[in-house]
Amino acid sequence: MRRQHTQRISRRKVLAGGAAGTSLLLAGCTGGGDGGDGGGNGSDGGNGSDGGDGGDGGSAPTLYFSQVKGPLDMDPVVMNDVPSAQITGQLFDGIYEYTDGVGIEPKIAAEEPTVERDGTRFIVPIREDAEFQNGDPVTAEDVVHTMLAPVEEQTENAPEVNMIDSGEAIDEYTAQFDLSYPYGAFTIAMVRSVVNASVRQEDTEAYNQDPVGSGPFQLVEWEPEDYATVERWDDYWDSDNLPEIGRIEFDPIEEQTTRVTELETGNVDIIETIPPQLYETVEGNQNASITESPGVGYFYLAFNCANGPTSDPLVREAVDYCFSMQQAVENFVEPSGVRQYSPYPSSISEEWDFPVDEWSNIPHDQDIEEAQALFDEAGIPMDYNWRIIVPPDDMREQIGISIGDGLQNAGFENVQVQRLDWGTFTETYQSDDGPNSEDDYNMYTLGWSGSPDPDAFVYNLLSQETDGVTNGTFHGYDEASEMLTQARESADREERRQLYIDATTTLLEGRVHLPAYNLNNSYGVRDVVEGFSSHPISSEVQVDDVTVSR
Amino acid sequence: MSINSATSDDDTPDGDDESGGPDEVEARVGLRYTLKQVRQDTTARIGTYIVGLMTFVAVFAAFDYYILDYAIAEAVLYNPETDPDQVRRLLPPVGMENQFGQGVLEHPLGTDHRGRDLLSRTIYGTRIAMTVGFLATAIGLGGGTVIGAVSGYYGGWIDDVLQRVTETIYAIPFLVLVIAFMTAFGRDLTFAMIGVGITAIPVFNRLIRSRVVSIREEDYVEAARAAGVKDRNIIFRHIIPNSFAPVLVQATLQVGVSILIVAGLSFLGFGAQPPTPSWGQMLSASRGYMLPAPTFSIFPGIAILITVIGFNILGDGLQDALDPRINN
Amino acid sequence: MSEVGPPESDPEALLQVRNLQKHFDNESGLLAGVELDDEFPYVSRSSSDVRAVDGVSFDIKEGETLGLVGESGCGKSTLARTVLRLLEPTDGSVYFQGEDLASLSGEPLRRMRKDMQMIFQDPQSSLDPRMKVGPIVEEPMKAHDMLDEEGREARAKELLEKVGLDPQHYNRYPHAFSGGQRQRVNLARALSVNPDFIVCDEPVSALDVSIQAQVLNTMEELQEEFDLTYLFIAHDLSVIRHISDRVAVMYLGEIVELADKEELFENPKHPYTKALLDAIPVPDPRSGGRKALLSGDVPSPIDPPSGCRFRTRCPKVIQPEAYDMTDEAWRNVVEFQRAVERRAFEETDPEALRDRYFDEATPSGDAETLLDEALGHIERDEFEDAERLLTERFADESVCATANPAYELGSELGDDRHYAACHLRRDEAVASAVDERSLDGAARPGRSEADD
Amino acid sequence: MSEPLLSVRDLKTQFFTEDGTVRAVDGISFDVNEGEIVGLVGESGAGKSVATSSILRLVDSPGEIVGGEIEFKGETIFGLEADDDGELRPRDEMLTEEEMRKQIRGREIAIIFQDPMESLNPVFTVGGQLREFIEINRGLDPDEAKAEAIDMLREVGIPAPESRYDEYPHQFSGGMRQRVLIAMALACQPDLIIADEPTTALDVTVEGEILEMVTDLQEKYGTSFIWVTHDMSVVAEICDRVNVMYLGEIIEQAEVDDLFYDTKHPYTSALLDSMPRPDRTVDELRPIEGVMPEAIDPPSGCRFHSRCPEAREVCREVHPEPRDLSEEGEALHTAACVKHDAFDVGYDESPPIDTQATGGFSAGFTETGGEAE
Amino acid sequence: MSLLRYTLRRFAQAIPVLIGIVTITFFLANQIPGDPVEIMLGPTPAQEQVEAIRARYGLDRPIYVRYFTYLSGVATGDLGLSIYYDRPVLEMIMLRLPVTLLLMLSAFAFAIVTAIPLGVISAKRRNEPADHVSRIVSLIGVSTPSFWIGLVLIIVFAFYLGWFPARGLVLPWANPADVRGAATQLEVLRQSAHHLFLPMIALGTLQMAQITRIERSSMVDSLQGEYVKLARAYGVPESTIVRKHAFQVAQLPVITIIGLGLSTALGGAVLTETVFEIQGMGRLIITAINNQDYELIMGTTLVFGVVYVVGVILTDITYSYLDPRVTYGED
Repeated sequence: MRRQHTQRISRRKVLAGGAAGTSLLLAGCTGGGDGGDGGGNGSDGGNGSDGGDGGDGGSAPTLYFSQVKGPLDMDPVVMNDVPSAQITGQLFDGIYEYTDGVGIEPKIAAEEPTVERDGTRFIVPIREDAEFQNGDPVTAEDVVHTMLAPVEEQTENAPEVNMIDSGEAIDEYTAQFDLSYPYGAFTIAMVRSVVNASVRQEDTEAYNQDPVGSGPFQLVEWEPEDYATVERWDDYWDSDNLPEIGRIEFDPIEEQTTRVTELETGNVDIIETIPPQLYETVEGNQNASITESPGVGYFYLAFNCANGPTSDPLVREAVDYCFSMQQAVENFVEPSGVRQYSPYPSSISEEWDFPVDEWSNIPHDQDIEEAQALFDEAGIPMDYNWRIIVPPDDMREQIGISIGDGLQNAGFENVQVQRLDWGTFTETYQSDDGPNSEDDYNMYTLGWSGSPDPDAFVYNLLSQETDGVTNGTFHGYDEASEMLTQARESADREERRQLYIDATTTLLEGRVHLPAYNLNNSYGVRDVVEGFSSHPISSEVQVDDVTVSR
Repeated sequence: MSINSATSDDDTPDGDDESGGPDEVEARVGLRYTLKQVRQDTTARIGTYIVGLMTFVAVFAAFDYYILDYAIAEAVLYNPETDPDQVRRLLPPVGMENQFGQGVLEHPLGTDHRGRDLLSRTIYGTRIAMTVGFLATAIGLGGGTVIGAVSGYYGGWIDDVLQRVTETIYAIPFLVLVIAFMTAFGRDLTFAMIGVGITAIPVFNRLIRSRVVSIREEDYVEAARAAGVKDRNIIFRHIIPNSFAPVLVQATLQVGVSILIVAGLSFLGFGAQPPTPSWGQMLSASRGYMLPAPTFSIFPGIAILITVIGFNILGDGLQDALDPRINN
Repeated sequence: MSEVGPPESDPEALLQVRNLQKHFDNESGLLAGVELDDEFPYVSRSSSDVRAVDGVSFDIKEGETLGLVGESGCGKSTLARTVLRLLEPTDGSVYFQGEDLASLSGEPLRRMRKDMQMIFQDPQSSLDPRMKVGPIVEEPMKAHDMLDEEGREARAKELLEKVGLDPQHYNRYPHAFSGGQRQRVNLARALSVNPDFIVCDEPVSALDVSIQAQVLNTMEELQEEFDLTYLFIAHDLSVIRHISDRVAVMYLGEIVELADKEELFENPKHPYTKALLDAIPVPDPRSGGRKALLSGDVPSPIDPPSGCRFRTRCPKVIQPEAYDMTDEAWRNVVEFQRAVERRAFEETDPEALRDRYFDEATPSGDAETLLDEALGHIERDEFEDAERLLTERFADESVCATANPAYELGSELGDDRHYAACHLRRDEAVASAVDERSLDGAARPGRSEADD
Repeated sequence: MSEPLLSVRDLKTQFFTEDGTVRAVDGISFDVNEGEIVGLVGESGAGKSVATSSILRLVDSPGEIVGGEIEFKGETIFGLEADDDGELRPRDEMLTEEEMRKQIRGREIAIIFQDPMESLNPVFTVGGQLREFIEINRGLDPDEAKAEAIDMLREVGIPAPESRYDEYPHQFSGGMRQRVLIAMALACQPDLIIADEPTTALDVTVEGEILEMVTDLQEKYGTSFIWVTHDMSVVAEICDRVNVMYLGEIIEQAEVDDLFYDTKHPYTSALLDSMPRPDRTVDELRPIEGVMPEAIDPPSGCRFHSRCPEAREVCREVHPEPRDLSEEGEALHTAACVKHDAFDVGYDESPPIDTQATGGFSAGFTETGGEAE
Repeated sequence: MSLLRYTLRRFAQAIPVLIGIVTITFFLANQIPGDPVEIMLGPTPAQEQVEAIRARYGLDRPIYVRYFTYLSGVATGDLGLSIYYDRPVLEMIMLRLPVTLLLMLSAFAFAIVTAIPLGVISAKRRNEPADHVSRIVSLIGVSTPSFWIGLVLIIVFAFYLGWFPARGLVLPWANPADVRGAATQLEVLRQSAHHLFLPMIALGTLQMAQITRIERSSMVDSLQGEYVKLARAYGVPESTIVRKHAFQVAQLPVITIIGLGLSTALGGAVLTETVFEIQGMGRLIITAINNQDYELIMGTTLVFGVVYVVGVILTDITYSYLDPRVTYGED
């Protein structure tokens, strides 16, 4: 339980899901039950870079935190995955950070940005007391470098900030950014960890190994795709928010059963992501409990709208009739997640007041006869070879299999649900010029997590501009796609809202996607830990209020 | 008891041992002899029963799948119920209870995470395991026989080259080799089978080559050469038939080994892809459910165990039955 | 010397073996011969050929039995297999019916095999346990396309009867037979293609005495009936004496003596033959036991002694010309030298050793000086130096070490010439082929046959 | 004559196999006196080796000594008595297994096996093995035992025994290994050494050396020997008295000279006649017809009757026990053949059996054996 | 020939095999579908970026050039750069190799320590209850998938009983400061043993079973040896015969089996490391494959081969050390 409801300032960092590959990493978070995918992690052995020089956790307790996967990078500029973000969030402070919800509050910035020139210029005042762990003050130069470096260096997360046209430090504590077009969600884009520009530029590669942040923790040692240990920086500039715990050891446990077992045995204090079938096990553990909140994510079935039978909307509707998404989600996702009817997670839908009820009426209930009728009408031969590709993740695979079952029930003989490893999967659905032939895939299941702005979801997944990048539907709803671009470039929230509603309705009715579910960010927490709760953003691990009593 | 014990400890290939009934006029080698010995050896008999049962189950499952009952295959591969509302996931075996409900008679071993009947899937898995085991062994046996026989009989540089190559294949731990092979060519069951078969080639090559080399030195082969019998006839009439027993033993054991390796591969995600119910894949899928529904991972494991035990005891039994020393 | 080939030999002979050599490469494998040394150049290639058969020549006349006798490891079996071209000779020729088998291979060689067959030592392993007796006997006929199927079966049955088996056992497997009977099956198989020549490699040594006699008798009967020529190999001189017409004695890859049976047994000219004959026990408690015994081990065929190969064990090594010792003193020197080589004593005191080895006869002159030197080494516990000194100055100086012996002698019993590879016979020789100083162990021609 | 060192009476050793009971040794009796070399001669399958293992009670399963008495220096190595129920059980004075091991094996009776290649443990040094046996059987401490071992190696003619002490068996030639085995037997200073075909695997020249050595050492130590062999020449050369075995039985027993020059049993004479001679050319060998029948189901009556050139009908029916046939004042000479008058079972009246018909090839088959199926 | 020279020669003989391994892995890795550069840069990289990367990793050159470059690199100890991690392959492997070796060694230690007594007892008490038990145990051992044993062990000993951790490994030589709950090196060792226990059993069971089987049959043979008969005939106590005379000869085939078992065990390590989430070579190769990291795939496969070859040579040397009949001069 949190002792203080309002924590004035906290370090928050989101991994805004803008780039290709995010979905790939997301898969790790959702804890697929397969044994073979993903990278390795797990050993306590070996030696990482020895990052901490100062830092003194003293006798303050250590928190053992089990991630789903190990971190890859420690440089926020290049970092593009959740496990890394969970750790760098402790090492760095953001320009802006999330509250304990999806709200945003300044951290390195002194206050909200000033918006000028029809939403294309953002002026950000910087606090003057912030300091890096090496003693350097945090300046506007650092903030500007933080925002510009991804594009300059063409990092994987560059799309998160590629709307910036130019940026400069007006004075030591004021940064100014000019955008190529009005971008409504720019404040969210500024939820970025501030890097030390001079140190980083001196040796960019070393910075990724041995970063210098301004956050409350210092990196002691880490090994890519493996563990990381951070230690409290007792000289933290924001001493009011100095955490109570002295040290956090992040350790990845990929296998969900093992994770729960380790929580059970007390080898770790907090585990990330409880799969549905293990809820009861964790709940049955007298020494642990679950904290969860709906994530900012979206899982869906996508059709190949360019080739094959599914280019016909009738067929897509028929597929919808074939099976019950509702049932599938209940069976395979709950209680780890909830049914979702639109591309927007509930936190966004609520904040933007989207017509969720209306959208929830679009999907059909299962009706095999209707489906058969529609297939007949579209003239699909019963020996057609359906190919549904799914990533190596149990839930999405099961959604895919449910559809496969539905198609079989509708009378198709050749239905193939193919679980591909990530590399092959992304390669298949991202084919640059649309699927070369219909045989590549008819449908795929995938998920997305992003920043709490509608743009992060629909633009990436449904705009024609992202065809073959993050959008594998190659749909022909040009108008809706155009609306998504307009909404992206507008600074007017009401205008954006209407555009999103219209475009989304068109696309849902055209059944480009069949929205499926959203996952809860769930954590199993042992009772020795107090003050930890789940955050909608999966990469947010907020530990300021956490206490450990052993 | 033959008369001259001076030569009796000479280890002729198929055990011309000292004991043995005088009435027995048939050869102490060959298939008929083997079967007779197996009948007399308890362990070998148990092994035969297990392997026979598993083969029957496998054939039956296959037969059923292709001809008789499409619905069963459907139940194995897809949801048992057309109505998803009635899916009963992770049910325990009949007579037991877990958090998902109580075991029911229709699913004697319970259901998996998608509500599919574990018994049918396990049975279907038998078919995959047996097919893969036999075919992989056949590939290894075929390749190994050709290479081993050629290399052993001709010797010289042919032998050198072939042996260096198989030695190299053997030098890469076979699971690693198969994984690399499958990564290169394909991750499905077919390539798992081929890969495992390839890794078995050196095993048989080694065995057959050493048999050939030793039989080649046998007096009766030399006698045949001295009599002017053609090489080809020597290989086919003397060498290969006389290598029968150890190869049979090795092949039997190798089926079990192949089943184990393929299960391991499937477990790692190399091999049968869902929804194909191979045992390894089932075990892999069950990992996440081991705590709430341990039986899900118990049964495929037991199926593997029993099948491989079957081949192992059959192999041991064959070895005992065909080994003159123990047979005494 | 290189006079090999038929011109000088008996043109009537069925088989003429000329300077036959078979060396085995001791190691196999790609890098097997490469050795790493501790010193530069670190890597060397060693050749460690085993000279199993090293320059053997003899003839076998039609219808006769040539017995070949020697201790185990002397190269008898290798010689048998090389003669039959089952092994490829390293050098030399084997003329059989005018064709040089050594130069044949493949199909022509295979066809030649119709006329020459082999019987093996082990009656058990020489029959394929998977085949019935009938097909075993028929196999050679089949290989040489003799007769049709029925004809072959009839002949097989006939042969089974001939060798003393019941033709009804045509359908039995070898394991149902006893050792002696299996050897009979072997005989039947060998005879099936009507060969002229049969090599018998210790055909009775695996059999009990009572059975041996049965088989030997059968072999003799068959020889008569089918006009066979045998090369009969055995280590048992009794068997050889019984069955052979002429006998060759082999030692360490070479034939040391070859003569008519009676001549050889009654009038042996080579010390090795003598030693061998003396060593045979006689089944008679009144015979007085064995006469003399050979000591020492057979040297390694990888690096055989120079000159006469028997000289390291020979009780009659010839005194080097450089010395002038009494025979007794020379014997003592040899004995002492061998004792040192074998480290047969612990004693280091020169006087004690003198007493022990040179009690009755001490060498004089140069030899004495050398001996003193050697004893001095031993006193200082420098056995190796002593050994080297004695070997170099005494053993290696003997004519036995410096020249390969090869002498033709007149025969006392029988008409044939008598070949003996011993320098003691140089004075009696009617012909010799001694190549002085040809110490490389290469071609030592054997001129074993008289041309009458 | 004083008490014999070893006395074997009616010893029976059988092997219980699936195919039936093999009566490998079927009631043999013989003595060994002090300082004597007693030969045990016979063809393979005669039961010689089983007889010797029985003396040390080292018959491996499924073999078992089922009857008879073995006395050694007054100790009962084997002896049965009937208990109240008529069941046979070991007599009380019969040595226990532990006593056999501690008192008899090695210490009192040592053995030399036939195969010098296999009898030495390949992974231990020759000296180590020798020393161990000396330690066990003579109670010496390791250093003394080693000195003794080296002495013994020198005694049996192994050159440079100090350095060869530390070598392994494979570094020894066959003859040398056999010398080591002999050294082992002698080093334990037993009263009796059983030599089980010790020279069969060796070349004649080596055999000669070894026999000569054994004769010398036997004289020096006065040890008694049981010399098992199939080779009549060896028997002639080394033995004082000889027992001839055929199919599990001793059919003739005599002093060596008597055996060769006053042969009483047709088998013995047939054996001697069938051998080629090295000292003269024999034109015609006279082999024994047929092969030795299976011990699992021996022929009725006299076991040799199926191959005996002198067999008569009576031989088929009467099983002769060995009887002393020696004349007054001569050494003991027993034989088990009814042709001798001492048996008086009507041999002379009995019609001859044509052994050629049953002998020859067909008797060679082992089909007479009854497989229990 | 001395042991040292024998060893050197065995290693020299292994060189062609190692070249063979490099060749096989190189061509297999190049057969892998998919573009590693794409994996690295995402689906829409700039062309010049792609080319830069290709040039950096040498992917722009023809395959045979790359092969010989790789081969010469391997010869000088350079296994290339991991495309995915952008780190030298060798460095990554050296980090993981000790973990796998530790696992392997402990598994074999477990196997040998349990199997030898089992096998000996089994052979000594042939066809008695103890023999039946040991034979059944070893039969089950050779028939059970190691990963399944691992899963069951985790459930029973980690989840339900809580005796052992379910994952990870602590290197015994790790700095106590880096190991949780360990203040001294001794505690590190304890932790290490604690972590090692379950994976060791999972990986070692198959070896244990195989060694038990061979130990049994080898002992049975050895106990029937002539030298055992001789020892009995010389009054050597039965216990000494079993422990010394029969035992030492019987170990020779066992050593051979251990050598052959290395291959199985290395494969098993991949599975065991996956089940227990141990960061060793096995997981590294799976990661490399999933990332289509050519250089890393080749490097790890090669090192697996090297470990096996070295292991086999070591067993050969042990064999030649234990068996005096093996002369160092010949094979």
